[in-house]
Amino acid sequence: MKFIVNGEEHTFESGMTVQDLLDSLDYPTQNGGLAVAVNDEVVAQQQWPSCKLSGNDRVEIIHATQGG
Amino acid sequence: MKFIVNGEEHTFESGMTVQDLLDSLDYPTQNGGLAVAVNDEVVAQQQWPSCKLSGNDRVEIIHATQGG
Amino acid sequence: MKFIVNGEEHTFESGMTVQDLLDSLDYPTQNGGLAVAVNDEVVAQQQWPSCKLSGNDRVEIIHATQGG
Amino acid sequence: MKFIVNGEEHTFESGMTVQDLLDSLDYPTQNGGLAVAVNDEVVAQQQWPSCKLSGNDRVEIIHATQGG
Amino acid sequence: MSSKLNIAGRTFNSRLIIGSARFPNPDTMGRAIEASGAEMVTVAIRRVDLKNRDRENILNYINREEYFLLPNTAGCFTAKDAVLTAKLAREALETNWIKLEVIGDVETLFPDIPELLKAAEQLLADDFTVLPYCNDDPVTCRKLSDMGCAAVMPLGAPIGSGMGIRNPYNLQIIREQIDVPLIVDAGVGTASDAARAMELGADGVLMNSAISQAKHPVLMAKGMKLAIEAGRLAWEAGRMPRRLYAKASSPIEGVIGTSPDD
Amino acid sequence: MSSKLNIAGRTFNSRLIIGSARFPNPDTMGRAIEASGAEMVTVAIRRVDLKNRDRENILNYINREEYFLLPNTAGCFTAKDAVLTAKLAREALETNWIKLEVIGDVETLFPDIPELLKAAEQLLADDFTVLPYCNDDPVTCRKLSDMGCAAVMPLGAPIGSGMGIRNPYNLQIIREQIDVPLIVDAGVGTASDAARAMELGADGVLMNSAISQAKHPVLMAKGMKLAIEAGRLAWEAGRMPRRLYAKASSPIEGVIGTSPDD
Amino acid sequence: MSSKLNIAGRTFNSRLIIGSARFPNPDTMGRAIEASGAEMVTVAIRRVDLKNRDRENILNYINREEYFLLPNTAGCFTAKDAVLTAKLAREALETNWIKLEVIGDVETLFPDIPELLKAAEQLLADDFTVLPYCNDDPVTCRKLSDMGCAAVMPLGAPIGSGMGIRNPYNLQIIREQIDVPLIVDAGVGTASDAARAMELGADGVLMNSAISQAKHPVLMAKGMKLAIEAGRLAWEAGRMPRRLYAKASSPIEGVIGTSPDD
Amino acid sequence: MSSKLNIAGRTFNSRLIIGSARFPNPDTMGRAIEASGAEMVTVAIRRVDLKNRDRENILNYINREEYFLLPNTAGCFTAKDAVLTAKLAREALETNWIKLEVIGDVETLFPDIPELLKAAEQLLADDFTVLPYCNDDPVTCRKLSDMGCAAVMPLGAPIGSGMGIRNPYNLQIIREQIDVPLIVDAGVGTASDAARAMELGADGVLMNSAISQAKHPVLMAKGMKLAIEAGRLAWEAGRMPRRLYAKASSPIEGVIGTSPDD
Repeated sequence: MKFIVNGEEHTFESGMTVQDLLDSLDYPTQNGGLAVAVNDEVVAQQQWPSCKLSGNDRVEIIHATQGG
Repeated sequence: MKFIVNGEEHTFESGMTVQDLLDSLDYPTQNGGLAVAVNDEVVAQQQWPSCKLSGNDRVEIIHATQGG
Repeated sequence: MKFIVNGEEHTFESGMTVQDLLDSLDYPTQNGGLAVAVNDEVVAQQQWPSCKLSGNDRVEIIHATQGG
Repeated sequence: MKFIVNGEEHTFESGMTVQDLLDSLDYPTQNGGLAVAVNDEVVAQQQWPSCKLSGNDRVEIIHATQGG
Repeated sequence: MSSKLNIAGRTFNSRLIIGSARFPNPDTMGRAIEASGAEMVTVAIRRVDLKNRDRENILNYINREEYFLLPNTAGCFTAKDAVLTAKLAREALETNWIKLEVIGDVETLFPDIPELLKAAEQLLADDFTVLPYCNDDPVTCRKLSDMGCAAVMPLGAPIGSGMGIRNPYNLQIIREQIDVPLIVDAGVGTASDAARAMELGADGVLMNSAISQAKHPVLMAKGMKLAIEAGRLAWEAGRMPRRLYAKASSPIEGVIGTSPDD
Repeated sequence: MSSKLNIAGRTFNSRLIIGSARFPNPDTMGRAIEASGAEMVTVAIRRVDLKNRDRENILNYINREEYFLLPNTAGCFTAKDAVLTAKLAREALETNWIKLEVIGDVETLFPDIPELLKAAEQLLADDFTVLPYCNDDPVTCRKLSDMGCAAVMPLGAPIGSGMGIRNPYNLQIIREQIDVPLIVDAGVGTASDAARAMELGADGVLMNSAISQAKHPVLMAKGMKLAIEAGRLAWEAGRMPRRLYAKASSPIEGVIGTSPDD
Repeated sequence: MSSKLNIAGRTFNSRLIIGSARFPNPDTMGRAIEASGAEMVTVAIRRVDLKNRDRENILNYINREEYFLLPNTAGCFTAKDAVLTAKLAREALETNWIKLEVIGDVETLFPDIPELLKAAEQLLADDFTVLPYCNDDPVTCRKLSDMGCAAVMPLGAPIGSGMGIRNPYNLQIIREQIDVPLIVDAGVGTASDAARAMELGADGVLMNSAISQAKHPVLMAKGMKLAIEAGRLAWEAGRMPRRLYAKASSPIEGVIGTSPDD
Repeated sequence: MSSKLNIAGRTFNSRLIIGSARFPNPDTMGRAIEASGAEMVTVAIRRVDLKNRDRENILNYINREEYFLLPNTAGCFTAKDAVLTAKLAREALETNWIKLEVIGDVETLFPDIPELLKAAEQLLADDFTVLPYCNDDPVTCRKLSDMGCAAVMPLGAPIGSGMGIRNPYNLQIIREQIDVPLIVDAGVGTASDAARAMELGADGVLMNSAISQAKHPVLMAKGMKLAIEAGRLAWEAGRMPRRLYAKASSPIEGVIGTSPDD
């Protein structure tokens, strides 16, 4: 199954949740400071384990960075 | 029948056209430079004799004046 | 004998010193902060008792005041 | 005999007048517009033929040029 | 002598557009307009005064064969009112040109940008030649230009303030970003302000109070005419570079006497 | 159209005095001087180049029946040198008018005030008509005026800098304190600067680099001519008052539609 | 010493809001933020870099117990993107405060006014505390204030330009028309610019490049802290009136010697 | 925090020199001087009032162990009067420091340059430490510096005018040409003016009316203290470069959503 993650196409197994995606990306989430949107809707952190992704979903994973 | 002419209420006989209204106001129209709107729609000069007014119509009669 | 003290004419007995003048004016000098010029020459404080005044001398007695 | 003409040393025969100097320099004077000073004093044009130069005289020959 | 102003395919010899308001009297207005050399004169659109039939008609004082009239929508606070006013102006004056004003505040007379953009869009769709009065915001000017306005007319300072060109940097940016004619509308108070606007690359200046409220409007009109030509010539001539320090204009060589380095 | 400039009993139609230096070539200089409308042209006084007899003579390019030559003492750093230069200029050009410059610093070309005052005094005693280049110091200007100079010529900015009128407040004060003609000499960079100087009450402007160093000197000369006339007319016309807030030029009554207060 | 800044019920001792971008390195950033005395620090919201897991996390350098983070929507060109970014920021940083930027042009970074108003409306409806970056347009500022924004944040000059307060008149008008806090956001280049903003009545200044791009950011941060306090104190103290002419501060009576009128 | 001010071998922690004139009352003066952080206070020299023995003595209000007194020659119009006043001040206050003022005009209080130079020369020959108030003329400043004055103190604007730094370009030139301390004396009206002076490279600012004539002198004194430190820090920190166009402070990469170029 293909998703667009942060603007780039990735292929993963189907049936994944947001949490699964984050885990498979091996990106450290424990420090907090991340947020996720799927198809332009924010997915709250509590819902990451339950929110299932579908093919062609556009996923945005963001954090804070330097800015003015 | 009542019309609002340039923001003020006037009472005239019913069945009037725009041209009748202008005539009855005794306002000189022959020099040109006037325009008329009824209920926010411009009435072209050729249609003044045929455009019938209804009760409570809002009539605007305008001309050019000094402006910057 | 006449002197000009701070721009105004005063009459005193002759043979006066600068110190005598200051005493006779009854102006408090003990706090310091005063200076005296006679005919556009400064008279140092040690010389006040010895500096004799002559008729028509111009005496300036100054102090510090508010200024920018 | 040596003169300083416009800041540079020149050697000429003695007994020269200002006019002689100008002639010997072969500088065109007929158009006018020139002025001459000898030792910081202006020599009027009428006096060029009579004004004798002495050794070490400083001669300035000037004209108008572009300026703001 | 300098190049001509071209707006929407129409050519004007004068780069000054003059307003007709607030002159001491119609005769002074007529003479000032003439002295200004302007070919385009703005007028407002207002209800006729039904109780005062003898009120003077501005068209009696401005020969329409000599001057091109530019009606405005001054006094309108919404796109709807501005569009209706523009249509009435078109009917009354037989012109599809409109100086579009949509005001957002009575005290400053700054424009209401969203309403202005909406009105411009509607009028352009109805084949008007739209000259919008706007603020000195490069983004708004570009939008107006992109949607097809015949010119953009940012303010130099609030209408009637005479404060001059308050933010020359913004006008400079707008000039670099916009290809349609740039007319500085409002704010000019005296001749050097008008010259300055032109030197920033404006194609023209629209003014009213600077002339009509001067002590001697006819003299000022003449001054403004010359100032705009002067500023345009300076822009075309290409000004000298600025330096903090001096540069002698008279040559250094051949000075008599001593220099400070001797 | 505006009033004429009168200095030391001599009347000039043009309020622009032009310098003859740093033009790309003599032909451009001639055409620029003509385009500027100036009647007075400044020249410097320099040693003739004895090794180069064919060097061009500026008098070949400036018709003295058409233009009034104003020699300067540019390059002089002492009263003594300036006085001698002025006397040589008088002899060479048969004029007792002199633009008096006594420079205090090669980098800024600011005047040396004590030397300037001394030179002015000596030249006035020798019947010169003295037009001193000075800084924008009201006290120095008043001294020069009081001693009999025919005009005072404060700088707007350093010579050749093109920085414009750096301190309009000082010029305004000088204008209020001085009765002799006030000529802004140096600093003008573009047309609006010249208009500004005139609007501050100057009687004229002396400029050189702004014209000769423009990309197109002849165009700029024409622009400057108009700018000075424009600024003078604005000064004579009396500008509108400034306000921070807007004042509608179009009348408020009779607007159609809704006002924001409804 | 001066009064405190209150935005949306939250009180800040410092009237400086500092951005966290473009510092030479995180350590300098940390020391500069500390030196600035700011209590509120802006951050941007960006996609994590999936290929570079070790990339530094800004939260490691800014102690959230000490500093209040203000996320921005920098880089958004539409209301839609800005709203989504704000919601992601709320989720990531657990704050409903947002510095709302909707940019209209990449070269000038001026805001897009209609999109900004639309985004503000949506975010306010979603209970955000909205601090919008806008241009110095009194009408836009009033609309933002009227719809419930917690502050208005007009630019002093383009972001990152360091040009200072380009149009103090507009800020003065905005100050008089708006009751919510007025924060000057963008344009400040040096300490006097910040003081100037405060003297015009601003409640605070948001800055970034002026500090991070100075040669010595920590020194400049300290300077900015003092400048903002200085400007605020001057505003509260009430400045002396301006006069064109002098007024002796030392008293006139009792001078020795001769006066010029003797 | 910033470096200290050193004049004639004496070190001051504060770069502000405060005048003691025109305060509402002595108590306010005392508190304002304290709030300003100044260590040097100027006083005038005047004839004692023989008819009013109880008149207050300024020395009762300024603790000389805490403050260094700088007497001035305000009110003197000639070198002769200024020299005598300086000598009397030395006698009365036991200091050879003198703020040298030689005024050329009662309305503008601009200095008389030739008299000022003459007085400075005489006082230097008599071992005074001379701090001359002068105009913003680079040539005069260099002469004063060359002859041995301990500082140069050009005006920013007329004394008591509060007009700020009227000609920053001249101060910038003076700063580049002069090595002795540069103190801006007169003209500062509010905090940002003082910061500006320091950012131009001044070593200090001497002010009086800006504090004493503020509505709340003590508050303004505190503001001025901070403004001068702020301006000095900014000068030492090295400001960011100016650009006409924007430069994003937030990074561009990683923005979510669409860019205008998509």
